[in-house]
Amino acid sequence: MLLESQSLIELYTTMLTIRRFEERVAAEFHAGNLFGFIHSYIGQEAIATGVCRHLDPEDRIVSHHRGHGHCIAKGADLNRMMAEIQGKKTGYCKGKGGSMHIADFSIGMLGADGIVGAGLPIATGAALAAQLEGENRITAVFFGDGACQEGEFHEALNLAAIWKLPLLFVCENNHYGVNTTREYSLAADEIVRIPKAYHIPTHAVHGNDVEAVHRAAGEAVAALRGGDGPRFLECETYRWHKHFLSDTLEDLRPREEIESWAQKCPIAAFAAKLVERGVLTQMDLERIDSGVLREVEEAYQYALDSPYPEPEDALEDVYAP
Amino acid sequence: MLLESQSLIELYTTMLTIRRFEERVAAEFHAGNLFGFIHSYIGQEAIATGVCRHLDPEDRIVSHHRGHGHCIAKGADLNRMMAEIQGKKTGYCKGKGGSMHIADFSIGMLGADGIVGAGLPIATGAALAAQLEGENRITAVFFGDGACQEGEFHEALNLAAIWKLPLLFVCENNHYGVNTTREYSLAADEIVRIPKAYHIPTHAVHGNDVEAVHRAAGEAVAALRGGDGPRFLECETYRWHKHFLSDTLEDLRPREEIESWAQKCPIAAFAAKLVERGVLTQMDLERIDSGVLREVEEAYQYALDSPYPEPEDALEDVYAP
Amino acid sequence: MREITYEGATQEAIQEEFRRDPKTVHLSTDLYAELQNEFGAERIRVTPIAENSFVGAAIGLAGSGFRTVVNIRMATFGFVAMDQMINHAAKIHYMFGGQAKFPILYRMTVGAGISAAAQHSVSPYPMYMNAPGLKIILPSTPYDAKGLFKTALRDMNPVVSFEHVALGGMRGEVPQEEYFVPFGHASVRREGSDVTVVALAKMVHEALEAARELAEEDISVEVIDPRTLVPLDRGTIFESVRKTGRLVVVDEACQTCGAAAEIVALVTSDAAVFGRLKAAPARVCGLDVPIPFSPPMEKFAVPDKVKIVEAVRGVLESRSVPS
Amino acid sequence: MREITYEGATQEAIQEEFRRDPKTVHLSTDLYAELQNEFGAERIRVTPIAENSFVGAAIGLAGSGFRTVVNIRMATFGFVAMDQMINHAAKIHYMFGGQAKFPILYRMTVGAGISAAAQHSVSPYPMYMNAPGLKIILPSTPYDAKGLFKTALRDMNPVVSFEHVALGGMRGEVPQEEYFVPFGHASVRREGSDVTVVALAKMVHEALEAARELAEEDISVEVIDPRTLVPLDRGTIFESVRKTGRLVVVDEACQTCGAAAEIVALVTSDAAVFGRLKAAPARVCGLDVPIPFSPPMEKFAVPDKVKIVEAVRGVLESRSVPS
Ligand SMILES: Cc1ncc(C[n+]2csc(CCOP(=O)(O)OP(=O)(O)O)c2C)c(N)n1
Ligand SMILES: Cc1ncc(C[n+]2csc(CCOP(=O)(O)OP(=O)(O)O)c2C)c(N)n1
Ligand SMILES: [Mg+2]
Ligand SMILES: [Mg+2]
Repeated sequence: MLLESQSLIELYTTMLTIRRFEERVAAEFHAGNLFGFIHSYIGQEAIATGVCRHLDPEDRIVSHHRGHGHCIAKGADLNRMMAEIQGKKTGYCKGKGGSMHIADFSIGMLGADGIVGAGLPIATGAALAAQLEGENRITAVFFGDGACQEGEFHEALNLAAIWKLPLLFVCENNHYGVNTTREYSLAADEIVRIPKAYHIPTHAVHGNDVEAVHRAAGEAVAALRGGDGPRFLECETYRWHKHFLSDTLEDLRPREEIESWAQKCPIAAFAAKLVERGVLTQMDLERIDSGVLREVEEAYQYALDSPYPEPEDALEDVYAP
Repeated sequence: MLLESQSLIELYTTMLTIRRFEERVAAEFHAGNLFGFIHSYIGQEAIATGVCRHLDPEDRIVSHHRGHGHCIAKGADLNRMMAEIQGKKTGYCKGKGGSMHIADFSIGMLGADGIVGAGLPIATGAALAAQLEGENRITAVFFGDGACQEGEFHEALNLAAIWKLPLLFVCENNHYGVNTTREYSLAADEIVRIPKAYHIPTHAVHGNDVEAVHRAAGEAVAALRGGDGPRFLECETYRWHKHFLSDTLEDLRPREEIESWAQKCPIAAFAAKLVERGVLTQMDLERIDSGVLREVEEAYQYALDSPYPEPEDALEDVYAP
Repeated sequence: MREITYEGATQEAIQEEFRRDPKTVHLSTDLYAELQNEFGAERIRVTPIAENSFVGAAIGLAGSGFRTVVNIRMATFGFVAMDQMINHAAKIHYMFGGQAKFPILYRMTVGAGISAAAQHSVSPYPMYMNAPGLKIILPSTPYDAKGLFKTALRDMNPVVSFEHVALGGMRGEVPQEEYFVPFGHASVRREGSDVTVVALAKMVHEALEAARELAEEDISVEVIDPRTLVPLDRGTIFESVRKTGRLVVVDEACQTCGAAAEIVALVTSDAAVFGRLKAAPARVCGLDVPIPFSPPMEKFAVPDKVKIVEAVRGVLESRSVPS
Repeated sequence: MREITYEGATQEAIQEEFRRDPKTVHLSTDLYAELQNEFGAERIRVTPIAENSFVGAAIGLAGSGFRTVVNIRMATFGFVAMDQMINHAAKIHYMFGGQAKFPILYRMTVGAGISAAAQHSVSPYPMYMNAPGLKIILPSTPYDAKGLFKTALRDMNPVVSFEHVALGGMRGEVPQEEYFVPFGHASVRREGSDVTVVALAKMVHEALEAARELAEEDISVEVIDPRTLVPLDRGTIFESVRKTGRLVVVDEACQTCGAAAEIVALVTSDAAVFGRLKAAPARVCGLDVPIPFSPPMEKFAVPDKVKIVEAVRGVLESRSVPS
């Protein structure tokens, strides 16, 4: 399936939006203007982008602790994201969630989550809902290689497989859970060995190549909409920042490894391709970039201008009316 | 490896002891003399027997809710078992545990357990202890096909594999968890697909053939003692009784299936073989049986004659001194 | 009025609500044949033995517009699913700023008395009470079981129902007509003037027996059944204690940090009620031990009529020594 | 005396005990480089992210003669391992009739104040208190952290240590010589005669500040730090309340069914102490809400010096109305 220029440009723009958003967040964090636990998605942009491109607003996704990219790719509003990260009342969660718990149920983004592996069972429920609705909706769940070590991973695979749920498992294998390597902590040298044990069809792709992700996800999503049961996509990638933004947390990953992956930037690579293929010119790239930067700036300002919640707001939303 | 007559006779005697013990327990339960939740091991005797035959008292086992057979095969005292099942002070757990929680740490029997799948992580700890002790000890963990649906199963396989623990996984696949079939509830049509995903070597054997179990377990145990890391043994079998002894619980398994498995009695089959091979005569079989029955009778009487705990004994053993 | 069992009453509530609302799903490791016959295998599902995953699946269903009944069965198994229950079900409405609702009914059985030993005889509702975001119901009669279930099945929050194993077979009057028992409304099971006894679940029935026995000695006991623990009807309890001046709280759960501790703390830290107390309140709770298997010990570990009678006598004899 | 951090103090205790006893193992998802350098990768192990399995592995190790320190890190992650913790660690010594011992130290961090939001800011020790079989420690200073760890590492039971995130970097005096802080011995952090304030973990420090502030108004506050919740030193608390006649309990955990409820219930149901109460006791606890992310709300959700001062004034003003 060859993409038209417009689609390619949109893929590029989405990736770049994630990148610029995350860069701004990191800069503000290091300047002391943001707080809490913020897990940067930089380096992994191609995955959320390539997968979510296939999803309609009625399709649902479940994210994890490193969730900003999934939100943006699913179409979330940057203003309300930034406001949430700043702890403002205008944020997606009225300041109750922060970076780790952004959600937008109105666009089928069922939330980021701080517990490794825990999105997986929740996603089986969303996928079961999609199956019962009977309108060919699907659910995608994003999770890291670290999540594959939790029992919930196994249970969700099994549940999806026996019930033939329209659930796309998207494993973002960035080789580490904090500072521990996947090689050390998971005996399945290829993660796809595990879904295969449950007869779930798998695809392993280079997660920094947005076209490859897009292609594999496209096949998987088509199969899912056809009612074929779950699919599993493993995307090899790397995170550029420390596990979370922090001035003190140690990064124990080898320096050369970090640098070698910086050479495999999903965005720079794709930009080069688009220019080479004549889809975009260098000037187009700059125009897109300044548009994205403006959006991010606006979002940051929107958040800045927004009020903090009142202390007593803490008492609301414990129970739904 | 061909077994000498003496060993064959001992295998036979152990199986028969389990059978007669369980028959007595069931009879007394249905006569209203026993209470609580009792899960009968009848039909699965060859598994505990064939595996534990390879274990020394220093080797450890972890059992599950259907644990009487594992206790007996590991060498537990029938008197104290029966006393525990009757809730007597002379029981293994002073009447605190009952049928579902018999243990004898002095012979490396680390306990039966009422939570499906929960013995698996505990067994990884016992196996790690064995590894650290450095004396070629091993640990075996018994669990049902139902336990393979719990996340703890996956976590324990992974832990054992990455740490190369001397742990023998013994899956007693009796095709059901209560009334739900393995086919329905586990997407891995062959259970061994799952350990294989973690590169754990597997053996699938007919679990009602004690010699086959013994042979496969022997190979596995030798590898374990050699420090090769975990092994996985799947034993296909069937339970004869309802999920637990009960006058009300429904048994939804097909009648023909139950009857066809009754034809595959591990004990009758083995007895026939031994007679055929001239290891035992019909008279020997009867002599062994009456010896076993006497032991069981003595155990039951011992338990009957034992006192109940005092009510206040409930206050002891909450904390170790 | 017709009499049905407690278990039958819960089933009836589920049937009625599942008929009304097609976007309802039932999950359990056990087959509920009658429900499945009526509503089909798509909605009445047998799950693998994997509690954390199906407790979590209910959250995803809820976030996608479905209401789910999850029968976890014994409360023991709930501990396997604590991540989804506490880290998620309880918090997810709040941490997402109220943008989505999570209507789920989680069911678990609790209680000792069936020789099921330490793991299978737990009463852990106090732990769940410490996790804001969950509503908690504790029906003690068939009437309440149905009425509270009906309310739970219209509530837009995760509700956890704890049902005592000894009550499942209990028969009682249940109207044919539709009715609801609201949350946060205690039931005064018996009126009295000397001592207030707040009792939970099966202990309601033990307390009523104790009250009858004490009535023969002209001791007038008021028995209150809160019926829901979250929300808790303080008003009815406070009013009763203001009247009687004496409080005994009876609960089978382990005493430390239990619901009884909470009730005593609420009562005593209310200045007005505190001022009316004629004696130190008493707790009659499960001992702080795992439940032992053998009947003499098991019986000793949980409260019963005899212990309640003793405690009521105790608070009547003791006098507050004004300082 | 030399000063070291709270975190450093816990590490020192582990080092000393690991030197003494080679049959000790350390499990955590994180690498503890200093420990691993000294004791080797066989004993200081990095685990996969699979809490239930390594919390359970510690039980198997214990049953095989090893002592394990399990650093679960944030208490949030403890919910993932609740099956092994509650169904097993807490009960296994008891249900096997005491035949084996299970020496394990489980560590978790608790508390709000670092903008970590609902899941990562929990203080669930009350839930664990409801599960007999676990000992529970709550060190509030470097001195106690080391001393309680030393005791925990000789204890033959599962001990759960809850450590407040805000205290890890706190510096304080820790002797060079070996010492132990026994379980079940509260520390009277400040003597006083008007009001007894029992405070837990980080709240000890807030309570001390409140006491200093109130001292300027000639209000004399006694501050008690129980240090261990199971066992709990009732004696010291009772004695203090008998003296002051007034009780305020301060805890960051959610109020309902919390440790504060238990302490209030213990105090008020002791007839002798009850008789000496001059006012209704008060609880100053975390609100019954998940912890919100944004600082204004987060700060509001947990107690602080100001709220303690208010509560102390409250119990001084209110008078028991003798009936
Ligand atoms: C149950 C649980 N255990 C531990 C943690 C702490 N933790 C947060 S993220 C993380 C690593 C997760 O690795 P992975 O799933 O590969 O995602 P990545 O961070 O690499 O994107 C850990 C251990 C947690 N949040 N939840
Ligand atoms: C965590 C948990 N969930 C549910 C149960 C109830 N239960 C007890 S045994 C059992 C079936 C177990 O099946 P399997 O592991 O195959 O063992 P089998 O009974 O067939 O020997 C179930 C569901 C339990 N004890 N623990
Ligand atoms: Mg990773
Ligand atoms: Mg089975």
